[in-house]
Amino acid sequence: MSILSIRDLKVDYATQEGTVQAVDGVSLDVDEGQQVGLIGESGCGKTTLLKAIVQVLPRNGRITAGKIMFKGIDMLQLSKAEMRQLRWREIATIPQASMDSLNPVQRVGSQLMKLLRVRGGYDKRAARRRAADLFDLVGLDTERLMHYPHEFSGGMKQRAVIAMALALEPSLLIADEPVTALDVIVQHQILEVLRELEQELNLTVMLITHDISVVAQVCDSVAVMYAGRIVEQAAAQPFFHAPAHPYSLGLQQAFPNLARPRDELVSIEGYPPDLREPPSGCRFAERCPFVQDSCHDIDPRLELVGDNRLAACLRSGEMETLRLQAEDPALWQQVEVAQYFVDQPLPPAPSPKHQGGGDALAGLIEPTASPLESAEEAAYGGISKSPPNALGGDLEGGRVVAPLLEMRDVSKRFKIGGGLAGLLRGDQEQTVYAVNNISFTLRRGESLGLAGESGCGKSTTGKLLVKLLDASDGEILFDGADLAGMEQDDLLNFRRRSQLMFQNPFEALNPRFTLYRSLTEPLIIHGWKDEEARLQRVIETLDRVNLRPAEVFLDKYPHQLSGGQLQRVVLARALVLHPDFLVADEPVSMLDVSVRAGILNTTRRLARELGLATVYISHDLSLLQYTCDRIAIMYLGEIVEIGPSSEVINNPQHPYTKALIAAVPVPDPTIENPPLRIQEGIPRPTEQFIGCPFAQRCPDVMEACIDIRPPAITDEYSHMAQCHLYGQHRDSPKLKPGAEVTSGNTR
Amino acid sequence: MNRGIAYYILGRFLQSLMVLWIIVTLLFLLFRLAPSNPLASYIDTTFTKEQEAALLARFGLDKPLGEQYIIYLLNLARFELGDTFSYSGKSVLDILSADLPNTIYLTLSSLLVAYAVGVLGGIAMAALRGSLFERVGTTFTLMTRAAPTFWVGMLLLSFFAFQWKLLPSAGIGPAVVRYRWETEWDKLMSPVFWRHMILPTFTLALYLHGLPLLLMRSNMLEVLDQDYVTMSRLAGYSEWRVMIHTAARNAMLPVLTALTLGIGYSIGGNVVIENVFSWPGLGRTLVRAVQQADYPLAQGAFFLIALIIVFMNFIADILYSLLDPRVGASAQAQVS
Amino acid sequence: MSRKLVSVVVLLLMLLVLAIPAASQTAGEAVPAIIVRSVTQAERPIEFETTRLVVENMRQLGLDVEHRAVPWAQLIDEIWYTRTGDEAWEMTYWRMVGRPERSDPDEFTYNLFHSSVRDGGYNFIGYNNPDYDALAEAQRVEVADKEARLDIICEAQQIIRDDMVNAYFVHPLTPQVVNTEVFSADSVVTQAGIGVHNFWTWIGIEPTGDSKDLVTSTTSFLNSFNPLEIAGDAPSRVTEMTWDRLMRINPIGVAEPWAAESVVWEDPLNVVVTLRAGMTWHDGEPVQSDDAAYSFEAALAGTTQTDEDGNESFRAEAPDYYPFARNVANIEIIDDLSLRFTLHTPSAAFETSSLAKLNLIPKHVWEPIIEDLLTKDDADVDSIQEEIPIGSGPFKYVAFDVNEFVLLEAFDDHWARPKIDTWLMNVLPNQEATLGQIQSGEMNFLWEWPGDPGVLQQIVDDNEHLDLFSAVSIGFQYFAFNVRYAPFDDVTFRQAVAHTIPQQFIIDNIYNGFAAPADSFVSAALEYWRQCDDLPTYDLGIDGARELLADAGYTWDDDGRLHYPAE
Amino acid sequence: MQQEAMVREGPPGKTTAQFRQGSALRQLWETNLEVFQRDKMALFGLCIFAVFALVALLAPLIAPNDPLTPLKNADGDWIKDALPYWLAEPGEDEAEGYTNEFFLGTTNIGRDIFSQLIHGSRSALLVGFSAAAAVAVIGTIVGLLAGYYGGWVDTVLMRAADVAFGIPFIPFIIVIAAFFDPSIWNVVLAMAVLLWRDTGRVIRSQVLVIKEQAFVSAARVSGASDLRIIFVYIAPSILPLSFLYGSFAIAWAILTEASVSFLGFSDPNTISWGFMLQDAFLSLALTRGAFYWIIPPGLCIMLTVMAGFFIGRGYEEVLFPRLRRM
Repeated sequence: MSILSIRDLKVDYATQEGTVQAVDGVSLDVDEGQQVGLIGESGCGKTTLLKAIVQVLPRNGRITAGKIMFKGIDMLQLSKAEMRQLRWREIATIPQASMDSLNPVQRVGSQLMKLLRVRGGYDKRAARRRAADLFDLVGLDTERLMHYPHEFSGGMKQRAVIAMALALEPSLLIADEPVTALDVIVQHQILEVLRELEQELNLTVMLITHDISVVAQVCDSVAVMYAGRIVEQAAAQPFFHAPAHPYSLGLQQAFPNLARPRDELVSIEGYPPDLREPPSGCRFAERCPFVQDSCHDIDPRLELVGDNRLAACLRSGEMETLRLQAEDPALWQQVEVAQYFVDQPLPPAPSPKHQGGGDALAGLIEPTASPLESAEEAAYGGISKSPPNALGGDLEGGRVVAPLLEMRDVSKRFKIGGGLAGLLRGDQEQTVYAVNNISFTLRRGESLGLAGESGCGKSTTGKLLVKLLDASDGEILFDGADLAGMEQDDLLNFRRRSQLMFQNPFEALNPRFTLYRSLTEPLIIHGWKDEEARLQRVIETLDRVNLRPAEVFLDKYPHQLSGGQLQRVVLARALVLHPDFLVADEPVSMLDVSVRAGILNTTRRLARELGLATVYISHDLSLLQYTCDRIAIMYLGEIVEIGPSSEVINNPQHPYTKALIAAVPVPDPTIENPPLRIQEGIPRPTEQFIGCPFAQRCPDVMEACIDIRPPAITDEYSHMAQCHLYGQHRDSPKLKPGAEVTSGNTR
Repeated sequence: MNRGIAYYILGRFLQSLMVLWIIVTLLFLLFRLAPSNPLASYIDTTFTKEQEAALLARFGLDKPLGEQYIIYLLNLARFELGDTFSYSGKSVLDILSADLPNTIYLTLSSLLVAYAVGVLGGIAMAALRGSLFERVGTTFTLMTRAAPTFWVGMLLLSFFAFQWKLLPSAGIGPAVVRYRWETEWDKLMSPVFWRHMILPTFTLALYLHGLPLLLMRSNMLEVLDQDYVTMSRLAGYSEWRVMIHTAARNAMLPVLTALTLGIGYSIGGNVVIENVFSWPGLGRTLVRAVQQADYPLAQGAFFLIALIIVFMNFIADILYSLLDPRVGASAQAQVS
Repeated sequence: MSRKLVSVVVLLLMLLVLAIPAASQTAGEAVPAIIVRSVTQAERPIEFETTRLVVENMRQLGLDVEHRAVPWAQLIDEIWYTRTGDEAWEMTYWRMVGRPERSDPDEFTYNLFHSSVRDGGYNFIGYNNPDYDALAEAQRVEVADKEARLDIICEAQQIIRDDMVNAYFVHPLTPQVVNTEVFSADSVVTQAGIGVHNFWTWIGIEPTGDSKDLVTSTTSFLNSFNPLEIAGDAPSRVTEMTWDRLMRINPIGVAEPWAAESVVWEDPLNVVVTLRAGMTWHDGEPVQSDDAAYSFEAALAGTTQTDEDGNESFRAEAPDYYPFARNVANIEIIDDLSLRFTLHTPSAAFETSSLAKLNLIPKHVWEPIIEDLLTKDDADVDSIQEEIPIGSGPFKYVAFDVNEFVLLEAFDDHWARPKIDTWLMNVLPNQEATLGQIQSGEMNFLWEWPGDPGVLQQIVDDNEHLDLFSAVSIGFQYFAFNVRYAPFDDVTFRQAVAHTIPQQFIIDNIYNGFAAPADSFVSAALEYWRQCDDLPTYDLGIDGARELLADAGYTWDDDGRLHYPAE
Repeated sequence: MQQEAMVREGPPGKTTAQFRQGSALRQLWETNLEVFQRDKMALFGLCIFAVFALVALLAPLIAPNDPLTPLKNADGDWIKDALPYWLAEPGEDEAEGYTNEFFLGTTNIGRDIFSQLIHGSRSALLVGFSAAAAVAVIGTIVGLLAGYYGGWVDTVLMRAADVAFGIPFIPFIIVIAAFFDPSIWNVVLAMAVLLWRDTGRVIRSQVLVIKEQAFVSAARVSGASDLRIIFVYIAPSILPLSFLYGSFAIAWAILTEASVSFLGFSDPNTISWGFMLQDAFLSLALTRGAFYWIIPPGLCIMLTVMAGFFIGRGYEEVLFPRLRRM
């Protein structure tokens, strides 16, 4: 029997620009003991739905129609007081950004106890006991009850919030994005906790997320929401194997999947419709590659399309065929062509130029390059003087090529707590070894991925590479010249040749500049005096990153663009000077799933076309596997493993790498993640280790690990790892496609 | 509490000392800029060059500037503020220590009234956001903040004291009563004193209540948007509990800091009101001292006020770090 | 520093600008810019407005005049300490207040104009006239013949008026208010040249009902309670009642024996004083002749110091009273109640300005204090504040809070016990508050009023229970000229300026009639000393002044600027 | 006070802006425009300033009489304490020898109160705007330097701010006013010396936030110089904040000038509203019941100060939509 039953629910927001129908006729049932995952990209109405259920809509929000039955009670008929009684005792909610859901100035324990006493009627002693039990349940040390929220890590806060949600043994738990913004390992562990609790307590859960892999991990049923509607509802397994709606198809294809790497990911181009005036036909029609004329006129209803499966698509009958077609990314790009950009056929991928010449982009599309630019290129495009590096591997059929960039024993230390004030306070000056003795090379046209948990030093490395920071020790050679010594013209030239792409596209552009201004700034700085030439270059670059027609974008401000478009602009700005080298720091982590693939594809394509050396920084190994030739795994400022992508992913040697791989969620409920054998919590890199830095957390730690630094061992594939057990680990856990999800699979 | 906080307090304290030293030095230099002869207030029928020299010596004004500065610092360190020019037989400290309690009473009473009204008003305004009450209330508050206090004080004086004769017009009490107050305690126990305090307190509170009110209101609005407040609502707490226990409690923190800072600044800022109501406090003495060219006294009063302000700023920092565990924790990392 | 620099630059520029027209003129140089000083409006609006008015008129003479208003303390400094040099003051508003001892013309006659007090004393205007000096000295020693002294005083007044060294314009009428519901109006004594706030009123005022408390206030400072210090108007009110004096100035301005039963001059240099029998100090000790002697000895106490150049100088421990005792050469104690003073030189004013001036202080209290002070270089009696001041006057100390209030009560053992029980003076700088309190009855005796007298008149008219008293003051208001330097070294110029002062207009409009026209440093209130020929008047106005200047050879340029006569 | 540094996404709304060269100044102008478009109160404040500015500009034309010269009747005596004509008994004035045409009466020495009020707007606006400009400029520069360069520059400037925070404001002005010649510029000087502290601190924290934003790093990666980053990238973003503090500074300056005048440290030859009140109080206007003399200057001060507050709040609404603070 369904515990929660929503029927034809409609929710409006009154805004100054008009009425937004955020939820438009949603019907959904949640059965007792069921775990329903609600998926959709941002703005599709999933959080509104949640707020409507517990009736905490903002002031301008209003339920205009429909019914919400909870255990047979019509919740919309309840008085405020009755509703309050219902909350938390019956329906507990883990709100979005639950990290901030704890009162910062109260101890976590007292917040929990207050809840138990005020809402649960516990007496003081019982409340204390129950609080301790709850902490136990979610895997938190009971001593932590006395701590303040800021003393908790993100994962611990999340556990505490889950403990609070479970405090009164609710019949229904609604969790809104419970693991977003958490590190992979933490994310994995929180999901594990949820999964265990589901089993132990037979919880009924409604989980809201944009990440289908999360749903794949913890839910047994899925509902996909799009533009205020539910477009598909199904049990988890059939859903992931055979989505019944084009949108679901797209979502599934858009996710990089470690288990099933793809050559090209699908990108669902375009944007959800304006919900102030929703289209009369299918809401997905605009972005659907399988659209037909009737789609624009007929609003498809959510209908039974199979065993316990509901979908809202006019072509649901042909789904078998469509599914096959959908595998082809080109199909999805046609949508893009038709709707948004005049796309040119791709030019044949040029072979990267390795000797001299330098600027590939200039050679390709640079008929109007200014004389100055050409002169510059002539002057600096000389042959690299740096020696070949064994670690660099060889992509060019045995020919050893001079690297564009070389890190030699580079370290970066930060000092904290020093200074006069620190001295006065008696603080010990602490040194943070953010980057510790790392070396690698990068050749023209090559792409390297840096992976690791947050705090591992990968972003610092990125900043060192573009000289936003200066190395404390070691040398960073760019085209043979040490970055440390660069000044004036040398520096300016380096600035022209190296660029950085930022994580948050909403911050990466000056909000007060038009896009033209933002893109032309680098040119002005580098002495392009001719306005026409600048304009020409800007337009060409915009065109390159698929922002077409480029002219339309010139006078736009950043806020007028969507995240995906913005990130393309950021890419354009990075490329406008025709650099040789690009660092992309988490380039898509802030973007909606549907557009991630588009950005990655464009970046990858241009890098390949232009012979750009690229460093990708990401915590997401599946993404790096998709984009990079080589991957380096960083831990506590050190590179613990580096090698060709497929080698690192499929044959990881370092236990840390294995843990990271194990933690990556896979958007397929049938794939069993290998067990994660390490705990969350990266220590602060304030000491230098004699032995292996990972020894503290390593599941296979030996005595030698503490005292003796493991050697860097490199195999014939240029696959290096620093571990005493190199090659001797017990069979590295492989992903097992096709295995059935069994209960309690993590223990 | 923990070691971090202790070090933080010590650090802040040393920092305050440094700030105070700079202020004191500036003060010393500032008063060397004084246009008139420091002995101006000593003139009478006879005055010989010799007596002038003797007086200069008495106030240490004949020594080189550097030496004067050292002596000045040493004296301040011992809280030795010197002799006044214009009050015979009284040291600066005598005068100021008689004034200080009065200033503090007025400051505290007005701040307490202002903050009580302000905090409650702020909560009400936040709760009734967008209503007519809120608009009228905010406008009224803005008006009280925009009106010159002495003007308001004078108008109140004119009605309450002169026209309707409801309240006394000046001072802290008639001398026939005052001379029996042997201790501050006697003063505080006297209803006469409190009656005299009503008008100046009310005038100041009228002006001062704006800050806590607007601060509380905006803090409330901000806090009410926070996730943990939403969480409280989701947890089914009553609206009253959400507003008072969770939101108001958290929104109070900056207001409390503002109150602490306010004590310091009010003591320096009550100058005008003290003059309007002939309130025998630091501010009135300062103005008189400046008018009388009694520089040691003016300097002493200035120093005392600055000392209180720096001290209250220090207290505010500490208080904030104690009240808000986040600040306390980040205190160590917060390299100044 | 930079202010100086800026002013130097500005001055240079001004000089340049001035030099151009000056070069083209055959007449003398333009009269340079003049700064006229006064206190600020906040302190004394009447003085400020008067100055503004006069400055306005002076401008019509073709003068470049700036009105500079500074606080009183600063004004004293600027006038007192910059008498000479480039920064010297030029013209200022000044006032002399009435005090009982000033009932004798000696102080003003000598101190204001004698060339010996030109550099450090009261002759800050720098007047130097040997003829006048002779007169000022003569009136001092003319003890025997009062008529002859009158002639001398008249001549002195004539010279000063003719020379126009000070442009007197008013003797203010001090408006004073008494609550006649509390006190009998008939018992209020008006002292000539002073007003109702005098010793005779304090001891004689009769309460009509049960309330026997006199409550008054002051707008100025109440910063000392010390028999050896002259700290200002308000403290003087207190000391004169707490400490008795051998003689007192009576309501018509003449010194009469008070604590002394008799004062007998044996010759112009010796006077025998006999004390009243049975007087006691407030602490119960008897008042004896050695106390009286010590009162003068204390005023004379001091040390002689020698500086590096071998110059000897005398440092008095009671610098305020030293001048009034200086003439005493010897004091001889005859018995418990009588003593003989021997003077250095005969002095006509000795009774008024010494016997009626010095407070009688108890020797047993002050001797240790003075002894101690004599051992210290850097302290005098100004630094002393007794815990409980002990005097022998009709009122005794109850409480004193610096700049707050003084509370006195009648001394029951005094032979002239006052009719009131307590006497209270509050410090109340706020004039509105003062008015509020006198109306509400919080205060019942208003003796000091620096504000607009018209308002006070209005208050009294509106309130049945208030009576207004007013008396022409011995004090006077005037513009002082620094006669050391041009243009004020020229008598004609000074006279011309005096003509521009609209005396009657000021009396009518600024003083609201509460002032008497002044033409001399001897007030009309001192009737005896004004039995002289009429003094010249200066009322020709602006046109007359211009004529006067033209006659003396002054010219005006095309811009209307006044120029000195050609050489 | 503890103004948390918060950066919001760019100003929302305009989709019609069509500038090829989206200059930062244009954007700034837009922000300003937006303040007054969105916030009616801010617009009202601006109108108040505009009206007073006009009055100040045309003061000699509007004011019927010289503000300082006492008016004289037919006999040559001052027309003292004349009531406003709308309060005067008919015929009374003719008996006194003048025709009453005074909108707000005259002072106790016969100056025209209305003319004083008109002329008072000049010093109010002069003090207000110059002090505001000084505070905003100094605070902005200090904030920019301290925030951008950090290190010892930051330490020195922020210690200086601490010192400025420790110096009592009104007493400082009193001392300054007593030591220099009385002038309305003393207030401006004292405000410039002390009040940059709030502006400086807030702008510093804002700069710290902006400095860390990716677009600034992007500029650096593109090779932009420090000065270019400060003035092209950071300054335009914090200028509205300077305006906010500037608006409040206008209000404080006018209030402070009034207080200092009231205490008697003002230049008596410059008519300001504070001076008028001081004059009125010293002349016992309260006792006279001359409310036509006391009320108008106070109201004018209140109006201009509120105008400053309104505009400041308008900026706050736009800059910190939720943090509406004074």
